[in-house]
Amino acid sequence: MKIRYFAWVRDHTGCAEEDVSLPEELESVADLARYLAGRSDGHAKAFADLKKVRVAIDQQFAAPHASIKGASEIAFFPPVTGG
Amino acid sequence: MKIRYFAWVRDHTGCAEEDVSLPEELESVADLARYLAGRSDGHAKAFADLKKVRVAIDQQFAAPHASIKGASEIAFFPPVTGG
Amino acid sequence: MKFIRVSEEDFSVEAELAALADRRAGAQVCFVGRVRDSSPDADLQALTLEHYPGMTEAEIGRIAEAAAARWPLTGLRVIHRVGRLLPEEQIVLVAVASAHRKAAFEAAHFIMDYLKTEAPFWKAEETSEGRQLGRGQRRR
Amino acid sequence: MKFIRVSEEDFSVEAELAALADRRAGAQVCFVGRVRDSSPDADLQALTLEHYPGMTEAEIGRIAEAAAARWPLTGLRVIHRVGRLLPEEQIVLVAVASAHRKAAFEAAHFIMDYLKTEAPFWKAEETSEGRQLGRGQRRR
Repeated sequence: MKIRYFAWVRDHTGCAEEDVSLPEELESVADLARYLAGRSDGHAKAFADLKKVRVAIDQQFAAPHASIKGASEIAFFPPVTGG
Repeated sequence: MKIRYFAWVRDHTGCAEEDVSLPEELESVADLARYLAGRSDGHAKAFADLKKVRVAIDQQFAAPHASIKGASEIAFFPPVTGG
Repeated sequence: MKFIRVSEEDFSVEAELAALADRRAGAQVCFVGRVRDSSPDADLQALTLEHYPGMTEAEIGRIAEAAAARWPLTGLRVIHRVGRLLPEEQIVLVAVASAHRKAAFEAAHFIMDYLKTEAPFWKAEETSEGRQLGRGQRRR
Repeated sequence: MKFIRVSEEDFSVEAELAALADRRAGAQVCFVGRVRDSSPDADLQALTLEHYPGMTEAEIGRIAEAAAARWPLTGLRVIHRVGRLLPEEQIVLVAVASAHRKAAFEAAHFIMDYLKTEAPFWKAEETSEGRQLGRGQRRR
Protein backbone atom coordinates (compact mmCIF):
# COMPACT_ATOMS: atom_id res chain seq x y z
CA MET A 1 0.00 0.00 0.00
CA LYS A 2 1.18 3.52 -0.76
CA ILE A 3 1.66 5.60 2.38
CA ARG A 4 2.17 9.39 2.11
CA TYR A 5 3.31 11.93 4.68
CA PHE A 6 3.00 15.72 4.65
CA ALA A 7 4.35 18.72 6.57
CA TRP A 8 5.87 17.91 9.97
CA VAL A 9 4.73 14.29 9.79
CA ARG A 10 7.00 13.92 6.75
CA ASP A 11 9.78 15.89 8.45
CA HIS A 12 9.74 13.20 11.19
CA THR A 13 9.41 10.11 8.99
CA GLY A 14 12.10 11.45 6.67
CA CYS A 15 10.21 10.40 3.55
CA ALA A 16 7.21 11.76 1.65
CA GLU A 17 6.01 8.43 0.37
CA GLU A 18 6.70 4.73 0.85
CA ASP A 19 5.31 1.45 -0.39
CA VAL A 20 4.58 -0.80 2.56
CA SER A 21 3.43 -4.42 2.65
CA LEU A 22 0.99 -4.58 5.52
CA PRO A 23 0.22 -7.58 7.76
CA GLU A 24 -3.28 -8.93 7.13
CA GLU A 25 -4.45 -8.25 10.68
CA LEU A 26 -4.37 -4.43 10.37
CA GLU A 27 -7.97 -3.24 10.22
CA SER A 28 -8.22 0.45 11.04
CA VAL A 29 -6.32 3.66 10.46
CA ALA A 30 -5.29 3.53 14.12
CA ASP A 31 -3.89 0.00 13.67
CA LEU A 32 -1.93 1.19 10.66
CA ALA A 33 -0.53 4.21 12.52
CA ARG A 34 0.67 1.99 15.38
CA TYR A 35 2.26 -0.38 12.88
CA LEU A 36 4.03 2.42 10.98
CA ALA A 37 5.29 3.90 14.25
CA GLY A 38 7.55 0.83 14.54
CA ARG A 39 9.43 1.50 11.28
CA SER A 40 11.96 4.01 12.68
CA ASP A 41 12.60 6.46 15.51
CA GLY A 42 11.33 9.20 13.19
CA HIS A 43 8.14 7.28 12.49
CA ALA A 44 7.68 6.74 16.23
CA LYS A 45 7.95 10.51 16.74
CA ALA A 46 5.51 11.24 13.93
CA PHE A 47 2.89 8.96 15.45
CA ALA A 48 3.64 9.67 19.13
CA ASP A 49 0.39 11.56 19.59
CA LEU A 50 -2.31 10.34 17.22
CA LYS A 51 -4.59 13.20 18.21
CA LYS A 52 -2.24 15.53 16.33
CA VAL A 53 -2.33 13.57 13.10
CA ARG A 54 -5.03 13.64 10.40
CA VAL A 55 -5.55 10.97 7.80
CA ALA A 56 -6.95 10.62 4.31
CA ILE A 57 -7.86 7.32 2.67
CA ASP A 58 -7.67 7.56 -1.11
CA GLN A 59 -7.67 11.35 -0.81
CA GLN A 60 -10.75 11.62 1.42
CA PHE A 61 -10.59 12.56 5.08
CA ALA A 62 -11.07 9.55 7.38
CA ALA A 63 -11.49 8.92 11.10
CA PRO A 64 -9.03 6.82 13.18
CA HIS A 65 -11.49 3.94 13.37
CA ALA A 66 -12.09 3.90 9.59
CA SER A 67 -11.27 0.64 7.82
CA ILE A 68 -8.21 0.57 5.59
CA LYS A 69 -9.36 -2.50 3.67
CA GLY A 70 -9.25 -2.01 -0.08
CA ALA A 71 -7.51 1.36 0.15
CA SER A 72 -4.69 2.06 -2.28
CA GLU A 73 -3.28 5.28 -0.81
CA ILE A 74 -3.28 6.45 2.80
CA ALA A 75 -1.87 9.82 3.85
CA PHE A 76 -0.92 11.17 7.29
CA PHE A 77 -0.54 14.89 7.97
CA PRO A 78 -1.06 17.62 10.58
CA PRO A 79 -4.30 19.56 10.87
CA VAL A 80 -4.63 21.71 7.75
CA THR A 81 -3.62 25.39 7.83
CA GLY A 82 -4.43 26.77 4.40
CA GLY A 83 -6.33 29.80 3.24
CA MET B 1 -33.87 79.36 2.40
CA LYS B 2 -32.06 77.23 -0.15
CA ILE B 3 -34.20 74.36 -1.43
CA ARG B 4 -32.62 71.58 -3.49
CA TYR B 5 -34.19 68.82 -5.57
CA PHE B 6 -32.66 65.59 -6.86
CA ALA B 7 -33.51 62.81 -9.35
CA TRP B 8 -37.18 62.62 -10.35
CA VAL B 9 -38.18 65.25 -7.81
CA ARG B 10 -35.98 67.69 -9.74
CA ASP B 11 -37.27 66.41 -13.06
CA HIS B 12 -40.76 67.46 -11.90
CA THR B 13 -39.90 70.81 -10.33
CA GLY B 14 -37.76 71.68 -13.34
CA CYS B 15 -34.98 73.14 -11.21
CA ALA B 16 -32.20 71.69 -9.07
CA GLU B 17 -32.07 74.54 -6.58
CA GLU B 18 -34.06 77.65 -5.67
CA ASP B 19 -33.91 80.33 -3.03
CA VAL B 20 -37.30 80.66 -1.42
CA SER B 21 -38.56 83.18 1.16
CA LEU B 22 -40.77 81.17 3.43
CA PRO B 23 -43.79 82.41 5.40
CA GLU B 24 -43.11 82.49 9.14
CA GLU B 25 -45.85 79.99 9.96
CA LEU B 26 -44.14 77.00 8.28
CA GLU B 27 -42.88 74.72 11.06
CA SER B 28 -42.18 71.25 9.75
CA VAL B 29 -40.81 69.55 6.67
CA ALA B 30 -44.37 68.52 5.83
CA ASP B 31 -45.54 72.15 6.03
CA LEU B 32 -42.71 73.16 3.72
CA ALA B 33 -43.52 70.44 1.20
CA ARG B 34 -47.19 71.50 1.07
CA TYR B 35 -46.09 75.11 0.59
CA LEU B 36 -43.63 74.28 -2.20
CA ALA B 37 -46.27 72.15 -3.96
CA GLY B 38 -48.10 75.41 -4.72
CA ARG B 39 -45.25 76.94 -6.73
CA SER B 40 -46.01 75.23 -10.07
CA ASP B 41 -47.76 72.25 -11.65
CA GLY B 42 -44.40 70.51 -11.68
CA HIS B 43 -43.90 71.18 -7.97
CA ALA B 44 -47.41 69.86 -7.32
CA LYS B 45 -46.50 66.65 -9.13
CA ALA B 46 -43.23 66.31 -7.24
CA PHE B 47 -45.00 66.55 -3.87
CA ALA B 48 -48.21 64.71 -4.85
CA ASP B 49 -47.31 61.72 -2.68
CA LEU B 50 -45.17 62.70 0.27
CA LYS B 51 -44.55 59.08 1.17
CA LYS B 52 -42.38 58.83 -1.96
CA VAL B 53 -40.19 61.79 -1.06
CA ARG B 54 -37.24 61.85 1.33
CA VAL B 55 -35.78 64.95 2.90
CA ALA B 56 -32.48 66.18 4.29
CA ILE B 57 -32.08 69.26 6.49
CA ASP B 58 -28.60 70.71 6.21
CA GLN B 59 -27.44 67.45 4.61
CA GLN B 60 -28.80 65.14 7.30
CA PHE B 61 -31.80 62.87 6.80
CA ALA B 62 -34.93 64.21 8.51
CA ALA B 63 -38.47 62.99 9.19
CA PRO B 64 -41.61 64.77 7.84
CA HIS B 65 -42.41 66.14 11.30
CA ALA B 66 -38.90 67.55 11.82
CA SER B 67 -38.67 71.30 12.43
CA ILE B 68 -37.22 73.46 9.66
CA LYS B 69 -36.45 76.38 11.97
CA GLY B 70 -32.87 77.57 11.61
CA ALA B 71 -32.12 75.35 8.65
CA SER B 72 -30.16 76.85 5.79
CA GLU B 73 -30.53 74.11 3.15
CA ILE B 74 -33.35 71.63 2.69
CA ALA B 75 -33.29 68.95 0.01
CA PHE B 76 -36.07 66.74 -1.37
CA PHE B 77 -35.37 63.55 -3.28
CA PRO B 78 -36.59 60.00 -3.95
CA PRO B 79 -35.55 57.04 -1.81
CA VAL B 80 -31.85 56.46 -2.43
CA THR B 81 -30.71 53.76 -4.89
CA GLY B 82 -26.92 53.78 -4.74
CA GLY B 83 -24.38 51.07 -4.29
CA MET C 1 -6.79 54.44 7.52
CA LYS C 2 -10.03 55.44 5.80
CA PHE C 3 -10.23 56.52 2.17
CA ILE C 4 -13.49 57.69 0.58
CA ARG C 5 -13.97 58.96 -2.96
CA VAL C 6 -17.10 59.89 -4.90
CA SER C 7 -16.36 60.84 -8.50
CA GLU C 8 -16.79 59.86 -12.16
CA GLU C 9 -13.38 58.21 -12.15
CA ASP C 10 -13.09 54.43 -12.51
CA PHE C 11 -10.97 52.44 -10.06
CA SER C 12 -8.53 49.54 -10.07
CA VAL C 13 -9.41 46.83 -7.56
CA GLU C 14 -5.80 45.68 -7.68
CA ALA C 15 -4.49 49.12 -6.73
CA GLU C 16 -7.07 49.55 -3.97
CA LEU C 17 -6.19 46.21 -2.38
CA ALA C 18 -2.49 46.95 -2.70
CA ALA C 19 -3.11 50.18 -0.80
CA LEU C 20 -4.59 48.09 2.03
CA ALA C 21 -1.62 45.73 2.31
CA ASP C 22 -0.21 45.60 5.82
CA ARG C 23 2.07 43.05 7.51
CA ARG C 24 -0.51 42.48 10.23
CA ALA C 25 -3.56 42.19 7.97
CA GLY C 26 -3.93 38.80 6.36
CA ALA C 27 -7.56 39.19 5.29
CA GLN C 28 -8.94 41.53 2.65
CA VAL C 29 -12.54 41.52 1.53
CA CYS C 30 -13.82 43.63 -1.29
CA PHE C 31 -17.20 44.15 -2.82
CA VAL C 32 -17.47 45.42 -6.38
CA GLY C 33 -20.89 46.51 -7.62
CA ARG C 34 -21.32 46.61 -11.37
CA VAL C 35 -24.05 47.95 -13.64
CA ARG C 36 -26.51 45.12 -13.86
CA ASP C 37 -29.20 44.66 -16.43
CA SER C 38 -32.24 43.66 -14.42
CA SER C 39 -34.76 44.76 -17.05
CA PRO C 40 -37.01 41.88 -18.14
CA ASP C 41 -35.94 42.22 -21.78
CA ALA C 42 -32.26 42.86 -21.05
CA ASP C 43 -32.09 46.08 -23.04
CA LEU C 44 -30.40 48.38 -20.54
CA GLN C 45 -28.26 50.88 -22.45
CA ALA C 46 -26.76 52.80 -19.57
CA LEU C 47 -27.25 53.95 -16.00
CA THR C 48 -26.83 57.50 -14.80
CA LEU C 49 -25.89 57.98 -11.19
CA GLU C 50 -26.37 61.30 -9.48
CA HIS C 51 -25.69 62.18 -5.88
CA TYR C 52 -25.92 64.95 -3.31
CA PRO C 53 -22.37 66.33 -3.18
CA GLY C 54 -21.22 66.92 0.36
CA MET C 55 -23.95 64.90 2.02
CA THR C 56 -22.83 61.73 0.20
CA GLU C 57 -19.27 61.95 1.48
CA ALA C 58 -20.52 62.80 4.99
CA GLU C 59 -22.89 59.81 5.07
CA ILE C 60 -20.24 57.42 3.78
CA GLY C 61 -17.87 58.85 6.39
CA ARG C 62 -20.38 58.08 9.15
CA ILE C 63 -20.87 54.53 7.88
CA ALA C 64 -17.10 54.00 7.73
CA GLU C 65 -16.68 55.34 11.28
CA ALA C 66 -19.34 52.94 12.53
CA ALA C 67 -17.65 49.98 10.84
CA ALA C 68 -14.21 50.93 12.15
CA ALA C 69 -15.63 51.22 15.67
CA ARG C 70 -17.26 47.81 15.50
CA TRP C 71 -14.58 45.66 13.83
CA PRO C 72 -10.77 45.59 14.20
CA LEU C 73 -9.88 46.89 10.72
CA THR C 74 -6.44 47.94 9.57
CA GLY C 75 -7.81 49.78 6.55
CA LEU C 76 -10.99 50.68 4.71
CA ARG C 77 -11.62 52.13 1.23
CA VAL C 78 -14.93 53.16 -0.30
CA ILE C 79 -15.16 54.43 -3.87
CA HIS C 80 -18.47 55.28 -5.52
CA ARG C 81 -18.77 56.45 -9.09
CA VAL C 82 -21.32 58.91 -10.44
CA GLY C 83 -22.26 59.91 -13.99
CA ARG C 84 -23.21 57.75 -16.96
CA LEU C 85 -22.14 54.10 -16.75
CA LEU C 86 -22.54 51.22 -19.20
CA PRO C 87 -23.62 47.64 -18.40
CA GLU C 88 -20.95 45.68 -16.49
CA GLU C 89 -19.02 48.84 -15.61
CA GLN C 90 -17.85 49.14 -12.02
CA ILE C 91 -20.04 51.37 -9.82
CA VAL C 92 -18.84 50.89 -6.28
CA LEU C 93 -15.94 49.41 -4.35
CA VAL C 94 -15.88 48.62 -0.65
CA ALA C 95 -12.57 47.15 0.46
CA VAL C 96 -11.51 46.40 4.01
CA ALA C 97 -8.50 44.72 5.61
CA SER C 98 -8.19 43.04 8.97
CA ALA C 99 -6.14 40.41 10.76
CA HIS C 100 -9.32 38.33 10.86
CA ARG C 101 -11.38 37.20 7.92
CA LYS C 102 -14.68 37.19 9.83
CA ALA C 103 -14.23 40.86 10.75
CA ALA C 104 -13.34 41.70 7.15
CA PHE C 105 -16.39 39.93 5.72
CA GLU C 106 -18.79 41.39 8.26
CA ALA C 107 -17.47 44.95 7.98
CA ALA C 108 -17.62 44.96 4.17
CA HIS C 109 -21.16 43.56 4.20
CA PHE C 110 -22.25 46.12 6.82
CA ILE C 111 -20.81 49.04 4.84
CA MET C 112 -22.52 47.90 1.62
CA ASP C 113 -25.88 47.49 3.35
CA TYR C 114 -25.72 51.01 4.77
CA LEU C 115 -24.40 52.50 1.53
CA LYS C 116 -27.53 51.14 -0.16
CA THR C 117 -29.91 52.69 2.33
CA GLU C 118 -28.13 55.77 3.71
CA ALA C 119 -26.01 57.33 1.00
CA PRO C 120 -27.82 59.81 -1.26
CA PHE C 121 -27.26 58.32 -4.71
CA TRP C 122 -29.91 57.87 -7.39
CA LYS C 123 -29.82 55.72 -10.46
CA ALA C 124 -31.71 56.40 -13.66
CA GLU C 125 -31.87 53.67 -16.29
CA GLU C 126 -31.72 54.24 -20.03
CA THR C 127 -33.30 51.49 -22.09
CA SER C 128 -34.12 51.46 -25.79
CA GLU C 129 -37.47 53.00 -24.74
CA GLY C 130 -35.80 56.03 -23.16
CA ARG C 131 -34.82 57.21 -19.72
CA GLN C 132 -36.71 56.04 -16.65
CA LEU C 133 -36.95 58.77 -14.09
CA GLY C 134 -35.02 57.62 -11.10
CA ARG C 135 -36.49 54.16 -11.26
CA GLY C 136 -33.06 52.79 -10.63
CA GLN C 137 -32.21 49.16 -10.36
CA ARG C 138 -33.90 46.63 -8.20
CA ARG C 139 -31.96 45.74 -5.09
CA ARG C 140 -28.82 43.68 -5.45
CA MET D 1 -18.91 28.73 -14.11
CA LYS D 2 -16.38 27.39 -11.59
CA PHE D 3 -12.65 27.92 -11.88
CA ILE D 4 -10.20 26.38 -9.42
CA ARG D 5 -6.41 26.65 -9.53
CA VAL D 6 -3.73 25.50 -7.09
CA SER D 7 -0.23 26.49 -8.17
CA GLU D 8 2.80 28.65 -7.39
CA GLU D 9 1.55 31.32 -9.80
CA ASP D 10 0.41 34.69 -8.48
CA PHE D 11 -2.96 36.12 -9.56
CA SER D 12 -4.46 39.44 -10.58
CA VAL D 13 -7.61 40.29 -8.63
CA GLU D 14 -8.57 42.66 -11.45
CA ALA D 15 -8.37 39.91 -14.06
CA GLU D 16 -10.26 37.44 -11.88
CA LEU D 17 -13.13 39.86 -11.26
CA ALA D 18 -13.22 40.78 -14.95
CA ALA D 19 -13.62 37.08 -15.73
CA LEU D 20 -16.71 37.06 -13.49
CA ALA D 21 -18.39 40.04 -15.20
CA ASP D 22 -21.86 39.19 -16.42
CA ARG D 23 -24.76 41.47 -17.42
CA ARG D 24 -27.00 39.83 -14.82
CA ALA D 25 -24.51 39.86 -11.95
CA GLY D 26 -24.26 43.20 -10.20
CA ALA D 27 -22.51 41.96 -7.07
CA GLN D 28 -18.98 40.61 -6.81
CA VAL D 29 -17.31 39.73 -3.54
CA CYS D 30 -13.73 38.66 -3.28
CA PHE D 31 -11.54 37.60 -0.42
CA VAL D 32 -7.78 37.93 -0.71
CA GLY D 33 -5.63 36.25 1.92
CA ARG D 34 -2.11 37.58 2.27
CA VAL D 35 0.93 36.38 4.18
CA ARG D 36 0.52 37.90 7.60
CA ASP D 37 3.16 38.34 10.21
CA SER D 38 1.49 37.18 13.39
CA SER D 39 4.72 36.43 15.22
CA PRO D 40 5.05 38.42 18.45
CA ASP D 41 8.30 40.03 17.32
CA ALA D 42 7.22 40.58 13.71
CA ASP D 43 10.20 38.81 12.22
CA LEU D 44 8.49 36.52 9.74
CA GLN D 45 10.80 36.05 6.74
CA ALA D 46 8.63 33.83 4.58
CA LEU D 47 5.92 31.22 4.58
CA THR D 48 6.09 27.93 2.71
CA LEU D 49 2.82 26.37 1.68
CA GLU D 50 2.61 22.75 0.73
CA HIS D 51 -0.45 20.76 -0.25
CA TYR D 52 -1.69 17.31 -1.19
CA PRO D 53 -1.93 17.46 -4.98
CA GLY D 54 -5.12 15.92 -6.26
CA MET D 55 -6.88 15.86 -2.91
CA THR D 56 -6.64 19.66 -2.62
CA GLU D 57 -8.37 20.29 -5.93
CA ALA D 58 -11.01 17.66 -5.14
CA GLU D 59 -11.78 19.21 -1.72
CA ILE D 60 -11.99 22.72 -3.15
CA GLY D 61 -14.25 21.35 -5.88
CA ARG D 62 -16.59 19.88 -3.27
CA ILE D 63 -16.69 23.16 -1.34
CA ALA D 64 -17.42 25.07 -4.55
CA GLU D 65 -20.23 22.65 -5.47
CA ALA D 66 -21.78 23.10 -2.04
CA ALA D 67 -21.69 26.91 -2.36
CA ALA D 68 -23.13 26.86 -5.88
CA ALA D 69 -25.97 24.61 -4.70
CA ARG D 70 -26.80 26.89 -1.78
CA TRP D 71 -26.57 30.39 -3.32
CA PRO D 72 -27.60 31.71 -6.76
CA LEU D 73 -24.12 32.43 -8.13
CA THR D 74 -23.29 33.35 -11.71
CA GLY D 75 -19.61 32.57 -11.26
CA LEU D 76 -17.01 31.39 -8.75
CA ARG D 77 -13.21 31.41 -8.81
CA VAL D 78 -10.83 29.96 -6.22
CA ILE D 79 -7.07 30.32 -6.56
CA HIS D 80 -4.67 29.05 -3.92
CA ARG D 81 -0.93 29.46 -4.15
CA VAL D 82 1.69 27.04 -2.87
CA GLY D 83 5.44 27.33 -2.44
CA ARG D 84 7.49 29.99 -0.69
CA LEU D 85 5.73 33.33 -0.15
CA LEU D 86 6.94 36.58 1.40
CA PRO D 87 5.07 38.78 3.89
CA GLU D 88 2.12 40.62 2.29
CA GLU D 89 2.16 38.39 -0.79
CA GLN D 90 -1.20 37.07 -1.96
CA ILE D 91 -1.95 33.48 -0.89
CA VAL D 92 -5.56 32.85 -1.74
CA LEU D 93 -8.38 34.36 -3.75
CA VAL D 94 -12.06 33.49 -3.46
CA ALA D 95 -14.21 35.49 -5.85
CA VAL D 96 -17.91 35.03 -6.50
CA ALA D 97 -20.54 36.88 -8.51
CA SER D 98 -24.28 37.00 -8.08
CA ALA D 99 -27.26 39.19 -8.83
CA HIS D 100 -27.57 39.68 -5.07
CA ARG D 101 -24.95 41.05 -2.74
CA LYS D 102 -26.10 39.02 0.27
CA ALA D 103 -25.64 35.77 -1.66
CA ALA D 104 -22.21 36.91 -2.85
CA PHE D 105 -21.03 37.83 0.67
CA GLU D 106 -22.37 34.65 2.25
CA ALA D 107 -21.01 32.34 -0.44
CA ALA D 108 -17.51 33.86 -0.33
CA HIS D 109 -17.43 33.66 3.48
CA PHE D 110 -18.65 30.05 3.41
CA ILE D 111 -16.01 29.00 0.87
CA MET D 112 -13.22 30.64 2.90
CA ASP D 113 -14.34 28.99 6.14
CA TYR D 114 -14.32 25.56 4.52
CA LEU D 115 -11.05 26.16 2.68
CA LYS D 116 -9.47 26.81 6.07
CA THR D 117 -10.73 23.60 7.62
CA GLU D 118 -11.14 21.13 4.73
CA ALA D 119 -8.47 21.78 2.12
CA PRO D 120 -5.15 19.98 2.71
CA PHE D 121 -2.68 22.87 2.81
CA TRP D 122 0.06 23.35 5.39
CA LYS D 123 2.02 26.45 6.20
CA ALA D 124 5.53 26.51 7.62
CA GLU D 125 6.91 29.80 8.88
CA GLU D 126 10.48 30.96 8.49
CA THR D 127 11.61 33.48 11.07
CA SER D 128 15.07 34.75 11.81
CA GLU D 129 15.33 31.76 14.21
CA GLY D 130 14.71 29.24 11.43
CA ARG D 131 11.91 27.22 10.04
CA GLN D 132 9.01 26.17 12.27
CA LEU D 133 7.76 22.75 11.36
CA GLY D 134 4.25 23.19 10.11
CA ARG D 135 3.38 25.55 12.91
CA GLY D 136 1.61 27.70 10.40
CA GLN D 137 -0.14 30.92 11.15
CA ARG D 138 -2.74 31.47 13.74
CA ARG D 139 -6.26 31.66 12.35
CA ARG D 140 -7.23 34.71 10.38
